[in-house]
Amino acid sequence: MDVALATAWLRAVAESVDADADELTKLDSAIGDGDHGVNLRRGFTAVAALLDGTAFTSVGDVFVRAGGTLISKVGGASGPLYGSAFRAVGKALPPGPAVTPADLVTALRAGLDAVSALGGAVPGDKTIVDAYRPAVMAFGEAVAGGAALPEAAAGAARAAGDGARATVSLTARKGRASYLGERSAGHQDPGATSTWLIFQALADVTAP
Amino acid sequence: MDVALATAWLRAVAESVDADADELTKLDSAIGDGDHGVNLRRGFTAVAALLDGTAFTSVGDVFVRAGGTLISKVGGASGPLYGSAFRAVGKALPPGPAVTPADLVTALRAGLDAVSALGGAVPGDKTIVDAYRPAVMAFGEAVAGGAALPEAAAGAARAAGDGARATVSLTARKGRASYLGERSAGHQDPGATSTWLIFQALADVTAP
Amino acid sequence: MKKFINDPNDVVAEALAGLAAAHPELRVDHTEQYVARADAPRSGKVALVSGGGSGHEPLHGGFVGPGMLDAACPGEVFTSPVPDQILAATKAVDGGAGVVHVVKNYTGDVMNFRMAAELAADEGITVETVLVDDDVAVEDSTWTAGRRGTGATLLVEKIAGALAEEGGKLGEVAAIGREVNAASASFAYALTAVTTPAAGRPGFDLPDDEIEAGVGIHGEPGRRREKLRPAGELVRSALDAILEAKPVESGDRVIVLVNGLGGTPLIELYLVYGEVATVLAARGIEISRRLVGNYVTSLDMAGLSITVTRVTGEMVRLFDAPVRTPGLRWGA
Amino acid sequence: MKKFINDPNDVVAEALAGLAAAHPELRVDHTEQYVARADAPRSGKVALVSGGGSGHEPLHGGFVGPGMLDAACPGEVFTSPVPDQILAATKAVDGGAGVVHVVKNYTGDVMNFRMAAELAADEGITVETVLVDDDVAVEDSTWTAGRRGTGATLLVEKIAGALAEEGGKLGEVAAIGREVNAASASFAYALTAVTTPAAGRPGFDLPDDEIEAGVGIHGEPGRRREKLRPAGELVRSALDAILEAKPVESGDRVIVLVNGLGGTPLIELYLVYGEVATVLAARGIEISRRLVGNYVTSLDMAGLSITVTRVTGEMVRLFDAPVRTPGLRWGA
Ligand SMILES: Nc1ncnc2c1ncn2[C@@H]1O[C@H](COP(=O)(O)OP(=O)(O)O)[C@@H](O)[C@H]1O
Ligand SMILES: Nc1ncnc2c1ncn2[C@@H]1O[C@H](COP(=O)(O)OP(=O)(O)O)[C@@H](O)[C@H]1O
Ligand SMILES: [Mg+2]
Ligand SMILES: [Mg+2]
Ligand SMILES: [Mg+2]
Ligand SMILES: [Mg+2]
Repeated sequence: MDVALATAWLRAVAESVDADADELTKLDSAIGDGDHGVNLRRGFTAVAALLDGTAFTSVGDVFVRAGGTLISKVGGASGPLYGSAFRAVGKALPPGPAVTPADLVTALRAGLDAVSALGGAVPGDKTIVDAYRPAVMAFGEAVAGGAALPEAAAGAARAAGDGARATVSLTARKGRASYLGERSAGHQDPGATSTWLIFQALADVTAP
Repeated sequence: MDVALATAWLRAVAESVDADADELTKLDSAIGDGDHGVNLRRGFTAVAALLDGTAFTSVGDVFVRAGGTLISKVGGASGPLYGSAFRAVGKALPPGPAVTPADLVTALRAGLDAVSALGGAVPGDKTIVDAYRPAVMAFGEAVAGGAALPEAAAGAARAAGDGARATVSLTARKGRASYLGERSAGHQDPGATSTWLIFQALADVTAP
Repeated sequence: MKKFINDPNDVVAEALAGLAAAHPELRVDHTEQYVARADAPRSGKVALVSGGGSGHEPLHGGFVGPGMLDAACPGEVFTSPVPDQILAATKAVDGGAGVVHVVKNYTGDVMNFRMAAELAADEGITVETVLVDDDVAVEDSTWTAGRRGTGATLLVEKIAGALAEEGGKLGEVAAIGREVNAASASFAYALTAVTTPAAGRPGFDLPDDEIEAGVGIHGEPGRRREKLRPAGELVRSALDAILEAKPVESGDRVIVLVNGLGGTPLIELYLVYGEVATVLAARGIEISRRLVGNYVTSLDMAGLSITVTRVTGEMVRLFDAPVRTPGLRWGA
Repeated sequence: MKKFINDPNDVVAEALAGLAAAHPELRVDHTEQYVARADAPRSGKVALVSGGGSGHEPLHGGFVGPGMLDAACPGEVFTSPVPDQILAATKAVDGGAGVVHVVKNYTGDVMNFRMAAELAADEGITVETVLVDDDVAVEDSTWTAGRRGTGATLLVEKIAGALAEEGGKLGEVAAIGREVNAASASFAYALTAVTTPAAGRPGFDLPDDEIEAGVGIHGEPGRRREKLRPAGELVRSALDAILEAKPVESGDRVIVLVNGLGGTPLIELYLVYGEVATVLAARGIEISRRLVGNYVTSLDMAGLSITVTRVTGEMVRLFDAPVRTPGLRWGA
């Protein structure tokens, strides 16, 4: 993955978050406060603006700066979580204009660790983690099995989608949805859904 | 009309106002503040309680005390207007346990004068006056023509009903409905409607 | 209808019980149904009495206290109080210097207060009446009952109340109240209809993209129905009506009230105040003081009114004077 | 959706512009998006900074001023502020004696304030955080994000703010804030769902005879849906939950807050306060002070919360201390 691909990914995320903002907000209205779509649209619009105005020489920098922008612009729970994740991803990458799929595996894991450390959620809590973790695992296994980036990314997107859909039956134990107790079951988690969008965007921009 | 008939009339008004309170309130919601039915129900319930607890020896007293009760209990525009009307009716009657239809003509006219003096409304302003005035006129003409009370009362009720229905097309120039300007047209005036109920109650209790 | 009530018939009495429990500095007479300063009557002080239908809270009960009203008479919801109540309150707070009745211009209020004033006169109490009729959405003509009293009531009560508190004479207190009213103009919009406890359903239907322009505070429909427009446009229209009815020149000073009707959140009221400030600044009008909040309400109606009062230095001084009531408090 | 707004994206910024225009005694930084006392920083004074999503007005911006907050950071509607904002506000009001962050316990608020506190520490500012989590509708367990911060926030800000104003040290100010929170319990009902400007439609559908019990202030559904019941019954259920979670004994003294969520009229809040007073009196609990009004709101949501705080004499003294903010004012 080079700087161009990294920025293409983030731009694709911005587009898909914009297109699906209403859907995300609807999910968040059911078990949260109805702002997840607006939050991410605001954040990734700012990320896109950042990319327009900056020339990057390092892939890691792209993610570090994007993460910082998310922290500065999103607010809520998802802002610090996604922001810290992207910052951790960026920091875990070796310096330079291109990184290998194996570098990305390590970096995505660092992102997952950041989310877990900051939010304290474990699998099954009905959060971002429930899409992010299977995506990272699928991505890592694919790369370990010799897959190229497009294939690994497609597998990660599928795993994230499965993880997001599987949140429907879960009872939330972290974040706002946990206030609803049992009533949170039966609804798909908005954060897990946006995580799926993020990995789907990677699959889309790498697809041959 | 003796004391028994006077109290029977007011009780009949109380019953019919109670039965039609929702209808009156609905009319008042359209062009006023939606309290006319509740106002009159509160007032005439208190009048009925007064009648239960008092032994009257004079017809005039019945109306004077009923009017005072309305003033004390109703509030709004209709309280002082109906209260003053009944007080004026009572005061205009000769003392004693029974009065003639001719006495009633004079007294009802005094009631109308009280409403006009207090509220300043003229015919066509879409108010109580638009039902009260034709009723008094019909009553007076019938009595002048030699009609007995039942017949005169029936004519007054018909005239009040015609008058109330005719308020539909009028644009209000007095009371709350006047704030709506042209938009008050197309709705029947709640106060004219309750005046109709009052005269209808007289017709009902005198009907042979 | 969903409301935090028990029996719709008991709403006013039970809310008064709560008011009494919450405010030991007020004396609530539950039999005569009025709210008075606990320290009334104050000998030699001109007393201010107001009242009107319930459902406009904090008006009037919430404005009883030092620097404002001596007593308030709450009627049933949206129904003016009865003469007995007003008379009882008037007698209870009369300190021998006369009583000012602040009356919003509605047929019912006017008649009931007039009757009470006559009864009070019979008992030797001098009453002056200040009629408030600031709502410029209503044409003031022989074809209407005249303009309604709305937001300006608060300013009349505050400013006249301050003059009474500092020892103003009956005529002076009534006079400044009338001046404030004469210098005031208001205009209101409603986004939703009101639901009274007694009616149990909204007074009218309003489609999801329409509003009522020129409404009063009793849930009645307005002068006309309009399409919803951006707040900035609504403010400009309202100010056009207000400044046409009661001209304010560049260089004049005003007090502005952006008043919520009950169901509109503060964030919208502040946004609207920002628009008002911008328009008035462009016209060279100086906003000396302002209030933004829910003061003269219409139960749960979503909507707001804008009041502009052209003020003298004396009015501003009296506006600034200490006031200590449940609904308005400063300097004490 | 019918609201007095222009573009839904500009609501917070435009409302802040209105707040700034209305309150010259506040300084609004429109770039960093915070509201501060105009006289901040005050050298040697512990500063209080709070913040959270917009839509809860007057919380928090309306509680900035002498005796309460030094600064407030409004996020987007129902969205916690970002660390940059909080850091900027913290730096702007730090008078060298440390800064207390009053943070409502929501995942987003907690994380954003924590990040800001770390950044502030990097710049040599000592920050103590007071976490408010009074909403007993939420179980406080490892199975939830913990109890939400709701009505008690007002009391924490008032009482800790008063101690800071009179010279309390950082540790003392934070300690009393935590004590107030620990002594507070709240429970809320919603009659309607909230409509955020961004979503444009109500967050959930609620039939005309049902309510949500145990709601927070962000328009989320509550713990359970119930049939509407008379106010007296709702109050008893809420107080059962409150007094079970934080026991108050006969003879104890409390401050009570009956808080409207935005769309509920004052007449209902007072009626409910009357019910609360009756229940507590029957239990031998003395209500030392009380507030009845819209303080911690949820945009246009019809609903209310009840907060009971068991107080010490010191807390009452600090509650009574002068405060001068747009949303709460006495003694000044
Ligand atoms: N502790 C946590 N760990 C991981 N993800 C979380 C946590 N808390 C919340 N989330 C995620 O954040 C999403 C909500 O984000 P958003 O709506 O933007 O923030 P907020 O809840 O503050 O309104 C939830 O759907 C959930 O996936
Ligand atoms: N000036 C007036 N003269 C005669 N009748 C009037 C006048 N003003 C109002 N009314 C009558 O009063 C009725 C409304 O009564 P009500 O609803 O009880 O009082 P309010 O208007 O104070 O709520 C109107 O329908 C009208 O018929
Ligand atoms: Mg959310
Ligand atoms: Mg009426
Ligand atoms: Mg009425
Ligand atoms: Mg949020």
